[in-house]
Amino acid sequence: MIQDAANTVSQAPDALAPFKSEQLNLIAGEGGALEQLLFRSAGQNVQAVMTDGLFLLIFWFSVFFFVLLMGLMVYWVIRYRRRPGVPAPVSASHNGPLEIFWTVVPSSALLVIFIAGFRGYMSKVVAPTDAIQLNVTGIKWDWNITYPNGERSAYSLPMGTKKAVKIFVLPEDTSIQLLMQSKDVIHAFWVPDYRTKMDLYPNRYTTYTFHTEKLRDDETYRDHWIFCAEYCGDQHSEMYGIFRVVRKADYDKILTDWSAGSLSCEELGQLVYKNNCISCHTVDGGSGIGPTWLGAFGTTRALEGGGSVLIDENYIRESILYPQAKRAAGFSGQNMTPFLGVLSDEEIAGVICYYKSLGSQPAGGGEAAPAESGAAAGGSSTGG
Amino acid sequence: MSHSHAQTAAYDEMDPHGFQGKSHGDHVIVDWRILLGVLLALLFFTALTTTFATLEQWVAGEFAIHIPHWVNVVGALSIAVIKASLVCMFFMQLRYDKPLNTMIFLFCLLAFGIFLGLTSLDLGKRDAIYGFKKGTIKPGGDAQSVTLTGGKADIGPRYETTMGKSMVEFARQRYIDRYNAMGVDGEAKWAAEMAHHLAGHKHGQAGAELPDANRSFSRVGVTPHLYDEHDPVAVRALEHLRSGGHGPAGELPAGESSSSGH
Amino acid sequence: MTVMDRPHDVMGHGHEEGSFLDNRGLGFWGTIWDWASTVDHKKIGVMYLVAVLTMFFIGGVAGLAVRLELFEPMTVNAANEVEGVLFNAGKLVQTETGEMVRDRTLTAAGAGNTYNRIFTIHGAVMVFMFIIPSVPAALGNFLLPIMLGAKDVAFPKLNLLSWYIYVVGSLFGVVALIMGGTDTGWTFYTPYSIQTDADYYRVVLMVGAAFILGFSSILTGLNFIVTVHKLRAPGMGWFDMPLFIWAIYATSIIQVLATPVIGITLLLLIFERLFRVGIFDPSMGGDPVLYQHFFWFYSHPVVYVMILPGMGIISELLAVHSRKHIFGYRAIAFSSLGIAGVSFIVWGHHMFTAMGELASAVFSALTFLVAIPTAIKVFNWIATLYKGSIALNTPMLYALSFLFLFSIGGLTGLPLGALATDLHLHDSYFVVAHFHYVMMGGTVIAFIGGLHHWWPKMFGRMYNEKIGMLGCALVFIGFNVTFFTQFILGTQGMPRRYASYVEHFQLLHQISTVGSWILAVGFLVHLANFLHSLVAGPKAPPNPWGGLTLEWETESPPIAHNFHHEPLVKHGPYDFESVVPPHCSEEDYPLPKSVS
Amino acid sequence: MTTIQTKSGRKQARWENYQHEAHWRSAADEFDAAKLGMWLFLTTEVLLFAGIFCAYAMFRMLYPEAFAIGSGYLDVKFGLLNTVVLLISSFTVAMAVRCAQKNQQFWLRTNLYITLVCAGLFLLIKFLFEYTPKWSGYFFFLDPTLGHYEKSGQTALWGMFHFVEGYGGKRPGAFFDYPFAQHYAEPLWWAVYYGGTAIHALHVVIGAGLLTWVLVRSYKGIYGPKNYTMVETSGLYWHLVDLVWIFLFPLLYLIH
Repeated sequence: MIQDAANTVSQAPDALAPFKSEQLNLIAGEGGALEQLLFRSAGQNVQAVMTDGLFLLIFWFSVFFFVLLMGLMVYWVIRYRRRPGVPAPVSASHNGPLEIFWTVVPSSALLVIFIAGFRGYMSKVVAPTDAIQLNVTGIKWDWNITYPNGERSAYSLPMGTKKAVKIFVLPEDTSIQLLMQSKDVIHAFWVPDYRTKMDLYPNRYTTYTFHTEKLRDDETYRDHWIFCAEYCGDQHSEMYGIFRVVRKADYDKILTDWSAGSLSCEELGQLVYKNNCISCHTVDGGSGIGPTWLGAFGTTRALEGGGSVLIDENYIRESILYPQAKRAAGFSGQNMTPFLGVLSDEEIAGVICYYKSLGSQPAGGGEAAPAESGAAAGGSSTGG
Repeated sequence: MSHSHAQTAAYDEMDPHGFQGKSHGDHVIVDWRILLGVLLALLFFTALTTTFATLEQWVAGEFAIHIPHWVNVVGALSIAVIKASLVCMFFMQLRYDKPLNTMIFLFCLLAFGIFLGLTSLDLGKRDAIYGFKKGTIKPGGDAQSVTLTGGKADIGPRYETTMGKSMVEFARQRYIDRYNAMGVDGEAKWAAEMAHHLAGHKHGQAGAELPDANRSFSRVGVTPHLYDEHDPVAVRALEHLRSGGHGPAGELPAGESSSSGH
Repeated sequence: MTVMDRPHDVMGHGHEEGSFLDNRGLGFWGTIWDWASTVDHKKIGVMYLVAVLTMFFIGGVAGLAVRLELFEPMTVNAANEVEGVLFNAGKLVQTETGEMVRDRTLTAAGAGNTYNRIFTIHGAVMVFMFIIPSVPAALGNFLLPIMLGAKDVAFPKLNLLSWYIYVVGSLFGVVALIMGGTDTGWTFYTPYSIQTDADYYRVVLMVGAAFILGFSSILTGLNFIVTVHKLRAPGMGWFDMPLFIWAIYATSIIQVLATPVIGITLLLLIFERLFRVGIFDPSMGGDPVLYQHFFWFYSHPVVYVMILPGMGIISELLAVHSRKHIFGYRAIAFSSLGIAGVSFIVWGHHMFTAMGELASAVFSALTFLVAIPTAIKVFNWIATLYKGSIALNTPMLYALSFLFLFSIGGLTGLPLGALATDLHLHDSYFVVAHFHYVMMGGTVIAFIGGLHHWWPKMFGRMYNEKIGMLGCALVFIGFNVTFFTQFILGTQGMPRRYASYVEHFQLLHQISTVGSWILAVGFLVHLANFLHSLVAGPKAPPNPWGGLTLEWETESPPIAHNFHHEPLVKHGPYDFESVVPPHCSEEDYPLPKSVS
Repeated sequence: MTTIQTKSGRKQARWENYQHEAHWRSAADEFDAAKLGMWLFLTTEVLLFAGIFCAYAMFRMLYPEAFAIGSGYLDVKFGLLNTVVLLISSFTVAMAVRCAQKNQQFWLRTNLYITLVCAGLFLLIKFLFEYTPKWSGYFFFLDPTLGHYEKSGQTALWGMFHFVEGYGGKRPGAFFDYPFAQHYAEPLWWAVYYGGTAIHALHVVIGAGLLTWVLVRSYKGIYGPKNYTMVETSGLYWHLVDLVWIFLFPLLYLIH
């Protein structure tokens, strides 16, 4: 069962209210000036510390060589600048031992970098046996995470005009293993604060691991951004998520709370809408990537390639599970992600309740509205 | 890489590459008997490799002997390499040609080898740490079937969804539906035909009993804890796995997908 | 350069000829036809130059647009407006009621759709249509035969054909752009590139463009290899070749060996797009990572197709303008071949987040091998400056900029090759900054520097040195402001290909965008300078820089057959200590006392 | 046509009067360069096919059963026949080069004709006996394997093609429509099969085109001991087509 703070005002005075806060507690300003500049904050967990250490090692190694080379370059350019009538002094055209020296010595440093990199990598891909396994699913353009107890919920906070950014809670000081798959195209799950990312594929599972940090005494939670790092289309840049690290006791309470809560059919549908559908479908009659839901139920929809269909429960269910089966006219460029295996039957039923609740009378232009609103954009040539 | 550089010892200013030293006669005219001999050898090796492969399959099937699959692969490919070398050396005259051309060709084969080797290092060893990284989640998943006719609005083929089925199942379903529409029991018709096929009265030529050689490569399955219980396809695949999913390739699990067990 | 006079009739040289730019009294259309049907490598080189600079302009405008969007991400509505104007917002379709409305293919709810198309244009145009052919096809075509002392490349007609293929390929790309662009990114990763846009012809056109351009690249490379093998002037052994030739030679090897793989990859992708054959489509059992292997097997070596010719140019520029024998000639020559060789075994470092652990480890280890020949080159270049006679003019300033920027580009490759750090930095702005430092700070800077260096030779006119140096300074400053900030953005966690971002990245993005404006002004200054030079520049002497390679032997611009007499090479390309440059006096170019 | 009048009045075959292009130092140089260029081009062709071979290898590794079953659908007879046809054509091309070198104009043309016939035969076998039945289920009436199947009675093209129910539909990817497939990756096998053989067939067509051009020009007496560059380089291309088939044949038909 799914419960969401933003939608359920009916809850009694809530011990868990702080964790639904829209106030992000992003970590910043830890560590030295260089670390703050480079990473906004020094690494807080073991993976980040290993990565930062290696990065700074490479950084100072690079700075050394760069300053050396550029220093020599600038000095020689000034020292040996051309003077009319003065020839360049004779010098050796090559020097075997010197060339071997500057080949071998930096190369051995590369070996060190490789080994350190490999060690850090292993800490990110091999999980300890006691790691909590979270199932991560990437769909265009959102993250879903299923917890070990079967809950897949998230708190969310509104962001920008439309998106609700999901908040996934994690216990502090715990190893987490992410088991990831995509439902459509390639995504990549990046948590910059933990310095890890891995691609998600639609045909197989990928995985990585990290260990969450310990909270400071004065914090109740700490937030980390999740970004999609593999280009996945239109709203790739809005495919956010937030990891909210809480104390272990709070984590257990929140998970229990999720499984205990209950929502009406319609509320559930609205929540599913906010978490999955809002990227493409509006509920206010406005234009979107897909048709608006407002007032659509019970109407007849023109289909791509001719024909039409009555929008009823069966059609909605079919369109969620197999969106390409009957495509609305005027949306030929968009392939909706099939939600087969993403939403449970209960959730689909919720969506249908919510869809129905949005009324059956077209508010604006009826079912043809999306196609018309596209005409607002100018130009006259054809696209195909 | 320089054939001409090697000649700098006897450097001639007027003819730095030593062209004048060579006449047109430098290019070998290959004796026709050699060419014919090579052709006969090639035909012989072709016969050999075909016989070998057929015989191997027959022996494995007839006597139920497990022949490791590499025998088949190595046999066929090594004969192919011999044939290719013959063509290169005599028909393409690399044997009589400047070594540079041979080197170029070998470099190209090296690049090919690197390409193949390092790609298979990834795709073949995804399961180096976790076995489940190799499995396939939802084979054939939301494939789109193409219909060649129809589609007046757009030029080109139109796609219809396979409703979560793989292409293979979708094709089977279309067959069944076609017969159902004709008033015949499609399922029964399909089952009968399939049995007919597998019994050797085949329309295609897949044997009823594929030799063990075909199955000597065992796949790493998907570990159960990965399945998210909301995924019906995954759940079915899991059940299939638990019921001994490494069954013969000829059996499709009932339901939507043949999944990852193979 | 010393040339032994030889009887005219030996090679058919020697009759009086004018500059290759003379139109010989042909009228306007005659001149056009003369150029369109020419097999003269110099004219083809100039035509390539015009074509790639046009593409650089298109790609550059797209790049500026990308930066502009990131200065202050557009609102959704504004993005839709822009999209309507730029991309015509899809085709007209007929509704059931019979009225024509605009298909909503391109009207998106996010700002991303416009942005995605623009960065795809930027990437695809810059990579396939500008950088890959820039140095080899434009400067290489012009210079390679002259530097070798040949009359033309080995297969002149093939050379013209490859130019036409290039133009056709580029037109495909431009048509795709006019029809609305594609939003796949220049890498065309599956399954996104299979699924996006129901109107799939655009993607097919763009992929087809890259496919066709590949043939142009292959034919040019093939031509150059044969030319180097068979058409070196008498007396020119392998180690008497200018290092630019070595670099082009190594480049050509990569082009010939790697490009066919992208050919088959893109062909399969086109099949995939049109017919859904399934090889790269996971829903059919295909494997998207296989596509990435196919793609990077070409696209990593092609990174060296981009940078190696730039390195060749820098070797020439540093030697000539510091009047010094290049330090460690053989080391530089062999490191070019070494880079070409190693380039084929490191492609996996583009896919550390996609591959299995074993392959990742192996590829990471192999990746560091690239650093070795690259470092050797940089050390040798710096050592060349030692005890030189260094003239600070525009080409030399560009060469020094190259050393500065390429060093940063190279060194920032280290954390991307190391596995642990790459898992953080992969697909972030750090990568963007890194490859811009290498591709732009390396290749483009070398290209512009080389253009200044050989401009007098190509067109017979000098450019204004002061304006050139001003332009160089603007480009250098603008470049660093634009891209150094992106390193920090990357380490801080800014993913690439984002149309918008979370708040705390905005300051750095804005600095970067301002830098891009400075950069654009710098390039415009150069453009103006070059145009002015063409119209009113003073006539260039045959050897303005005191170079020793064969192109300075002939006139500026060269005559139609390059040389009056077939040159006979008597000294190395960098013997500045013992040879007075051709067409130069010893007063201007004094030799060290110990020799003269 | 095949001769030209020299100043001295002696008739001379065109090849005798061959002049190399101006930027070469000698005809020998030009010949070497052409051959070198062709070999470089052949490497690109090999690496083009490398993509197909690599896809084959990877998917065979991932789906061994599908590829075993898929290979079983192919008829070794036709593969064998095509191999023999191509080998013979390769031999005749090598002979054609030899004839050009020895100025045996008649045999040069004869060998080229045989090669072209073989090329046509190869394509015919491929399209009539392999592609068409597998794609659509229609068998050519001369197909020796037609007797094994029950004809449905449906025919096409004036009775030249007979339809067999449940045989066709063996197509790549989204076109797949074969109801009796046993493994979900079979469409992928067909993608590799059609991809590999179709691109190879395209090369057969290109090679045949080159050889036709050589044949036409040979009637003008252009080729002879002093000038057989085109014969040799086109021949090299044709051998490459053969070379690729030498590997495609066992990979597709024999390895199971």
